[in-house]
Amino acid sequence: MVMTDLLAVLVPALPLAGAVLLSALRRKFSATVAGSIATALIAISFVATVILFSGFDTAAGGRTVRVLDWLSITGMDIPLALRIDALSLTMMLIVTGVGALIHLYSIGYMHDDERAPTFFAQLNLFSFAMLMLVMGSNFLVTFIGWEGVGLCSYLLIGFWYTKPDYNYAARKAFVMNRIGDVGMVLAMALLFHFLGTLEYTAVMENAHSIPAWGLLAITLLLFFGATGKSAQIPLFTWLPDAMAGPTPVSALIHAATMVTAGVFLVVRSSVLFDLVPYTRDVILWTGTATALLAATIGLFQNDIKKVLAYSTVSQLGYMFAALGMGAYSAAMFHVTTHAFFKALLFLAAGSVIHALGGEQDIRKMGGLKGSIKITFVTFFIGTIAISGLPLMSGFFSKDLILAHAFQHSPVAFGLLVFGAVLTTFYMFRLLFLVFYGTYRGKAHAHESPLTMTVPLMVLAVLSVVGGALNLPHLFGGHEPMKHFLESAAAAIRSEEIELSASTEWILMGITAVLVFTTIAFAYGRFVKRTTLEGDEADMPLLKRLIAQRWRVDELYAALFEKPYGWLSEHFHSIGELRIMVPLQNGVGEAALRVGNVVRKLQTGNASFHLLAMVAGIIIFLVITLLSN
Amino acid sequence: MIAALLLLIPFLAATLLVVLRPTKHARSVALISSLATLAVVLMAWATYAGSPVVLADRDWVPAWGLRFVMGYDGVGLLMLILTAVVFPFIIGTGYGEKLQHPSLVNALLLYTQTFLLGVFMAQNALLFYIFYELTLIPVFFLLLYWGGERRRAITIRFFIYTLLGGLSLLFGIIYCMAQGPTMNGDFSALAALNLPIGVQHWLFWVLFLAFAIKLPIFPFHSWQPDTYTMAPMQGTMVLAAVMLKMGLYGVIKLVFPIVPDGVAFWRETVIALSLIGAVYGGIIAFRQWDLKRLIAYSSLSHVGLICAGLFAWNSYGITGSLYQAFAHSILVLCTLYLCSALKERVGSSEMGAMGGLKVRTPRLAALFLLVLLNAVALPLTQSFIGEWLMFLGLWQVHSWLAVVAVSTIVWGTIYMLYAYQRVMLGPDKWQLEMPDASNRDHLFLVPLIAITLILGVYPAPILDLVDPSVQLLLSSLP
Amino acid sequence: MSALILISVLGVVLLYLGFGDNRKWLAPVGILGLLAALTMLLCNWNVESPLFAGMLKFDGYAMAFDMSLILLTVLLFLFGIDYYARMRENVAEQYALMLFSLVGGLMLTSFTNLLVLFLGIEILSIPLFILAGGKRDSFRSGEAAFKYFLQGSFASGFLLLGIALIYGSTASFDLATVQAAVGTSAGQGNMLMLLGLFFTIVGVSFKVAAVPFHFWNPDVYEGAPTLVTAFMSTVVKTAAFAGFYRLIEYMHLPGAVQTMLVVVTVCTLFLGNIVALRQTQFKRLMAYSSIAHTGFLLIIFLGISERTSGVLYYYLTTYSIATVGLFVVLTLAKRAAKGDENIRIFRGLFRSAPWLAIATMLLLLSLAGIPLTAGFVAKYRVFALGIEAKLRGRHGFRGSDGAGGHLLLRHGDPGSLHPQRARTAIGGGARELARALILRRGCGVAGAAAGVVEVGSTPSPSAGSPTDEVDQPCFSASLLFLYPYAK
Amino acid sequence: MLAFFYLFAAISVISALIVVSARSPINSVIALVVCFLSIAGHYILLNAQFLAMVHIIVYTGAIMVLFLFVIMLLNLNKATEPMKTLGTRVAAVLAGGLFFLTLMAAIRHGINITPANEFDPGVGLVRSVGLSLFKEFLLPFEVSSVLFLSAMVGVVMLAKKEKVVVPKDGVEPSKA
Amino acid sequence: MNEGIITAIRVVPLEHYVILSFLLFSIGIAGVVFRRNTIIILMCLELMFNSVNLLLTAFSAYHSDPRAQVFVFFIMLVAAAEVTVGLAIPGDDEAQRG
Repeated sequence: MVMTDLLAVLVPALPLAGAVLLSALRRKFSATVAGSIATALIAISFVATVILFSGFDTAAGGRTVRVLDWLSITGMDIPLALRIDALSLTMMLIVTGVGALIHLYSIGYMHDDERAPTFFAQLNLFSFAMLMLVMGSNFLVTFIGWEGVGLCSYLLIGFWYTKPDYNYAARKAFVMNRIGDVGMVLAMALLFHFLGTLEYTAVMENAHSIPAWGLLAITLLLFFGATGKSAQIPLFTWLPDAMAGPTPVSALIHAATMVTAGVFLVVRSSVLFDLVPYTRDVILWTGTATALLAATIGLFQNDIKKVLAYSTVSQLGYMFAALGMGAYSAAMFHVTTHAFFKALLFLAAGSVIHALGGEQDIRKMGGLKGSIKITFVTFFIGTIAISGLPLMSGFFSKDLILAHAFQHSPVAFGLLVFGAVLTTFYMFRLLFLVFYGTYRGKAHAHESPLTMTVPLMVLAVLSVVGGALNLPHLFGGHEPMKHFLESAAAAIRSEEIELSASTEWILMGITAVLVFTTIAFAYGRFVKRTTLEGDEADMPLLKRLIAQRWRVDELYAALFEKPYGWLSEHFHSIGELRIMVPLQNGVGEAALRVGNVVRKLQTGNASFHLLAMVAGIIIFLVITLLSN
Repeated sequence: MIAALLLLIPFLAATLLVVLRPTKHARSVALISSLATLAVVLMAWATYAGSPVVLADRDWVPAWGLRFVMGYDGVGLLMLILTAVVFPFIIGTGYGEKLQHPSLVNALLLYTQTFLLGVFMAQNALLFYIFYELTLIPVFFLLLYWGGERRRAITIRFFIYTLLGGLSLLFGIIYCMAQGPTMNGDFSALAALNLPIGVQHWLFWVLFLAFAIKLPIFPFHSWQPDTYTMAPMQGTMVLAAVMLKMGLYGVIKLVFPIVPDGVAFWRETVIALSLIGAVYGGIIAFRQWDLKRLIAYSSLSHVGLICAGLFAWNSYGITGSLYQAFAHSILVLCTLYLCSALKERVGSSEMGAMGGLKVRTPRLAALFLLVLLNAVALPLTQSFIGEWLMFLGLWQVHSWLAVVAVSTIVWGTIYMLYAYQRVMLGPDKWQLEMPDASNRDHLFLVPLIAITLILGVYPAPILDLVDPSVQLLLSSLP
Repeated sequence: MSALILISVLGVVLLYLGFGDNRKWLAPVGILGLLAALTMLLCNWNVESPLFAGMLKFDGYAMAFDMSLILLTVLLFLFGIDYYARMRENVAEQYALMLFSLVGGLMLTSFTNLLVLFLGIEILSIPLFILAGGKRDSFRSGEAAFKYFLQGSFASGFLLLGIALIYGSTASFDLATVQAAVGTSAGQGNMLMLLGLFFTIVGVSFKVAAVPFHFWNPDVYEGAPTLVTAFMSTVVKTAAFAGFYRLIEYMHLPGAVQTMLVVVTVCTLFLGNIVALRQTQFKRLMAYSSIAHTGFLLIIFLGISERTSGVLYYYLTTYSIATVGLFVVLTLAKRAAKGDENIRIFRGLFRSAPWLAIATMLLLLSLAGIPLTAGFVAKYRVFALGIEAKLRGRHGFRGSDGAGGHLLLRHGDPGSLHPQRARTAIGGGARELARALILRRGCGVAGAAAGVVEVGSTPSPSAGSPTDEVDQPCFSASLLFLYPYAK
Repeated sequence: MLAFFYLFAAISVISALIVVSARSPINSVIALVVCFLSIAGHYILLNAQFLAMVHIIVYTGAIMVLFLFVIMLLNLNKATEPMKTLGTRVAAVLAGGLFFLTLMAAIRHGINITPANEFDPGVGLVRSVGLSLFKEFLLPFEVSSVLFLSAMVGVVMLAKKEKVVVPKDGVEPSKA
Repeated sequence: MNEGIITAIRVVPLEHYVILSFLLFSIGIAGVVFRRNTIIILMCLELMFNSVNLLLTAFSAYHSDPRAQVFVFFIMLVAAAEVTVGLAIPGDDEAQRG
């Protein structure tokens, strides 16, 4: 047993050691040396995770490894402890696995950047934070990872700090995360207030003792925190801007790991969410709305990474919709498959940008099919996976969600199917505009080095094979992942699809047909005629609105940023200078003014003094007589 | 013995400095004395066994039964540690600053330290008051002769404003002493007074006014920004890092025991006021162009939160606010040191004159970032633990107040990141030639950041120190 | 009693000395005479017998105050040596008049008959009318003297009316019978008695410069020569307060008069402190500060009990020592600044005469009542008395007292310790002058300051009448004071 | 008897008013003399014969003569000196009137003082006043000599012409 | 003759004397404030002193106690001294130099 504890602690410790080492000696290392150290460390922790995973038997449930008793005063005992159970292992596998691939990829990508060691240090720090988030045995340790991840995303988005708008994007991401974290802290405070502990196991056991309003408040606040981290409706505008960071960052943080933290949190506290159906409906409809909104925006974006970013937001919408329906294992399955193909797509896009020397606008690409073959093939596989073509990993995870949707509420099913159509359309638009037709740019494309293409290939394989993880009955599988996760979250047991086999086949048939027709339509529109978007001015109203991202950024700026600046300005000018300061030395001024008035009383001439004296005497005499 | 030692070392060193006036190694003498004090305090901490310690108990004025009592309990010891830890760093900044008569500056600093140690060890209300007033005098001269522009007007206003508060405190103390059988003002005797409810209601404000001005709380804070901006770097450090905590200590030692019903009655109002201060300070800090003024407003915001936590009046709230007080001192030291380092390099503490310094001074930027972690109260830093406990404490008082309190972490993030960006990030605007972080900067900042992180990960030593006395305090209240 | 006679004779002796050109012998003879009077006073220290036909009663109270008055006069004579160094003629008269005025003061501290009270006030004031008019070169001092005379005699008119009415209702001038009569139910109800008390208090509070009657204070303090102002603000004020206290000590004042006293106290404290903030002229500043201190002393009158005479004595002594010290410093600074009396002249004092400046600061702190000085202890004990008397009305002026306290610091202190402006008004002249004077006078002032500080750090119990006040350290301070002067 | 009292009272009040309101100082001095004589009359009515005599000698004899001397010597009489502004004059009258009215209000319920039981007619005579003056009030009598001495010294000092001070140390002649 | 005079005290009630002296005192006050010429002011002061003398004499007769009359004697004494000083003080220089 001691060995597994040691391994468990080793997994997060290695990236942390890497981060400290690399940042301390960043002057000493060259880019590749630093990159290889970082990748090696994350790879070892991946191996450790695999060992843990193999040695883990679902029957025994989870293990809590108590590292340090962190906060222990009377009435409160919150240790720094890690928890190894099915859910955390799954996430650990994704984080370390995909993480290692992305580290490997970024060696090539960041090869000619002189601050590469700092980059790798921050990447490792991110992995540490993500692992703490995932492996935390109580809400507060998760919160350490939660904020740590926010910090690292701030650092990495603003990595090229000399560009002011990159800094703005980084700051925006961090502030939005912090707004989400307010929800988290309040939820944790409420939980502690009711139960006196934040340990997951303890919370899950006596969750029923929390009064109804408490449960409602906690779950809503937790969801609000999750939206901050996973870029759902209210707090999602930071993700597209986060593309300012280097592409591996987008791949690792804004596709595979960090953004799925929200989903992980909801699944981790699924018992709470199970007790409050109202919150689940809220999650369902927010997820669906986000999915549709992001999908529509993705249609007309011209930046390759922006399209993928909105597609991530949309896919997260799907995951939250699944959570809303109570399909926790389906959501986790989609998280896994999404991690594979979305990381693949981002890395491929990175490779395209790398090939074209930093060009990101798809209107200046095209016809790259011939020149960068491996990137094209892997990008193609990623596209068909995300669109959910039959037998691909996307197909299994998305259709599982659609099946649950159909069973849960047909309206949601319809919307989600429409979302799937849109996804297919903008993904194939991207594919055709970048790789088909004639090349519209100036640079000479050359294939990326092996360190970049190997991860692409691995991820491509995973995207294809990913579906096997949770093969449904229809295809002869017995949903291994669902049963594996049941040991971690009891609520997953009640997650069943009672549809008859025939209805499932029909559903799959419908989606497949729709997907193929959109592909054909996209083919006609982009390969035959390569129609490109003109500038927004002369677009029809609806199309311009969508192209300008439903003007959500401008809305937020008008609603929050400008008023906040105005408030701060006026608090200072009016609040401080005109109210507080005069108020404060008013005491002194008042004394001086009164002093002046009384001083005037002190005129020079004698007779006035006498008169004043007599007046004083008379007044005092009256006072004395009256009070007698 | 410890009390005598603690009071004598800085006092003698200061008088030595005043008499001999060594210009060359004035700072080293002061440094040695502050380190010696630190050693004594650490020894006291090592031998502290949880129960209150009485160091000296002699007759001062037998006719009134006034006794000269010195000693400390958990809270007192924490404050002593805070003062002892903070002062070597304050004197250390002296090496950077080029002030006239360095011997006088350091002498005044050491006098302040003596009186501060006196305040934290006094167990008698009148003794507390005398030390409380005495700390003002050296700071008064420090600000008056080494301050920035408009120092005369600002210092005098600050001095009179604080003295006025002190006056109401004196009146309160005398009133309480006159109530008791004998005129002795020991804290225990005053605690056992249980005055009638009606009296406690107005007496609360009489006692609390002095500390409200010192802390400062929202309506009484207007002296703070000007004074902090105008004061010399070391002056602001003393004011912000330690003098402020006197207010906190005073509330715990004087206000809570003497007027418990008054506190119960006024609790919500004070929490509301301090939270207004917290939010108000946070929002104003966002638009400030002078780094030092930004630090002043951020300090106002932090202290607002601390005071709210304190008045939550339950074990989490008070422990949290004390812990946060320690964290805030370290934070203020780091930020002020950074501000002085930047001022040294850029010539003025206006953020407009900075911008894109990361290109020129990456190490300094890294240090600034690490300090920023504590400022923004990220988990695994000291401030997070303090704030988490305070949020819990506030939640038990009033849920909506807790929501406002938690919102302060957002305002904090906004102005700190904005400041970091305006100073460090962005293109290298002014192309100024400047050295990167010297090893003196490292010698100053790295230990402090280490303290923040260590106490963030392993807070037990401080929490075990504070917790028993807080429980004791709470058990004695209704 | 013998002291009274001795001092009057001393006055006459000084007059005769004035004839020859032996001006330099005046002060020493005066001081010796005063010391002789002091010793005579001390030798029959505990003889409690009323010495002379019921008119004067040298009890402990009187003894203590007489000692304080005599010592203060000695202090002023020492100060006078230097002050009158330049003046040619009628120096002897100045000294003599001061002694005669002192005689009036001694009467006031020990009267048991209302007539002696009236005569004491008159003997105290008339020489002052003349001394105030002493500086004949400036028009102001003449005008100030006339103003003082006018209001003085006007007030003694009221005093007489009061005494007459009291006599009317009690058929006797003896203090003891009057005090007893006031206490009895008949006395309370009797309107004449009430009016009598009212007008007497009006008459006496004019001398003490309580509010409605304070108008003469600033102009006279400014107009009169500095030595006379010092004399007025210390000896005269102490004597007046001694008389006032003795008058109403055992009297159970009827409610109406009590309220009148409260109102007077509140107004005095309030006005004294507030107006002082604005003053830039040193002597006027001292005038308003003395009015503020009158306010404080009146607080004692509100809560009279057997212990309060000690507090009154203690407060008056500390106040007087500090004021004398300050006036000495003013003269030094004034002479260096060519006669300019604005408080600006203190700026830069620190640079030219550091010890003098420190002494001044200590004195100022004592006046303001900052801890560790005698002033603080005095104010503290007044406070304690005030609270014990459970007086609600006091919150108001406690605040104003704060302002008052700071006024001195605000004006006096930074001015004198301002290194930057060393080169202004005081300039070169001050340096060599100050150094020359420092040895003879400066340490005198330092002595006073030390006395003040030493007293402050060991607060004395307030129990008992002035007699046991006397043997506590503050007197050793003033003795310490004498030593440096005996150059 | 009562008639005498009212006569003297009327004379003294009217003359007092004349003193205050007279245009030229001479008239007011004469009015004051008349007033003092009427008061002397009152003393006689009250059988205070010693006082009456002393009053006439001291007041009318010494002080009024002194006033006349001052007026004549320094010829203050010639111009009717300018009156104060109307405002102060009205205020002065008001002050005096109010004062009187308040006192009247105070004693409107009469003065309840118990008279001495046995009534000794010889009170005001020289014998009894002299006896008590030199037996009981000896100290004030002696001390008032100090009063007179200081008054005389002071007056001489004030009235003497200033002598120019011979400069000793080069400082320009400064009057004392 | 002297019986006649002695009886005056019994005939003339004390209130009259009090009222008379108050009246004279008020006139004195009005006079002091009313006039600007120092001489007149001094004269009014004398008037005030005299009104008090009158009051005291009345009381002494009423209480048949000689001490009050001695007091009056001293008042006259003091008043004399004051007048001389008052005249000597160079208060109104214009008057003298004029």
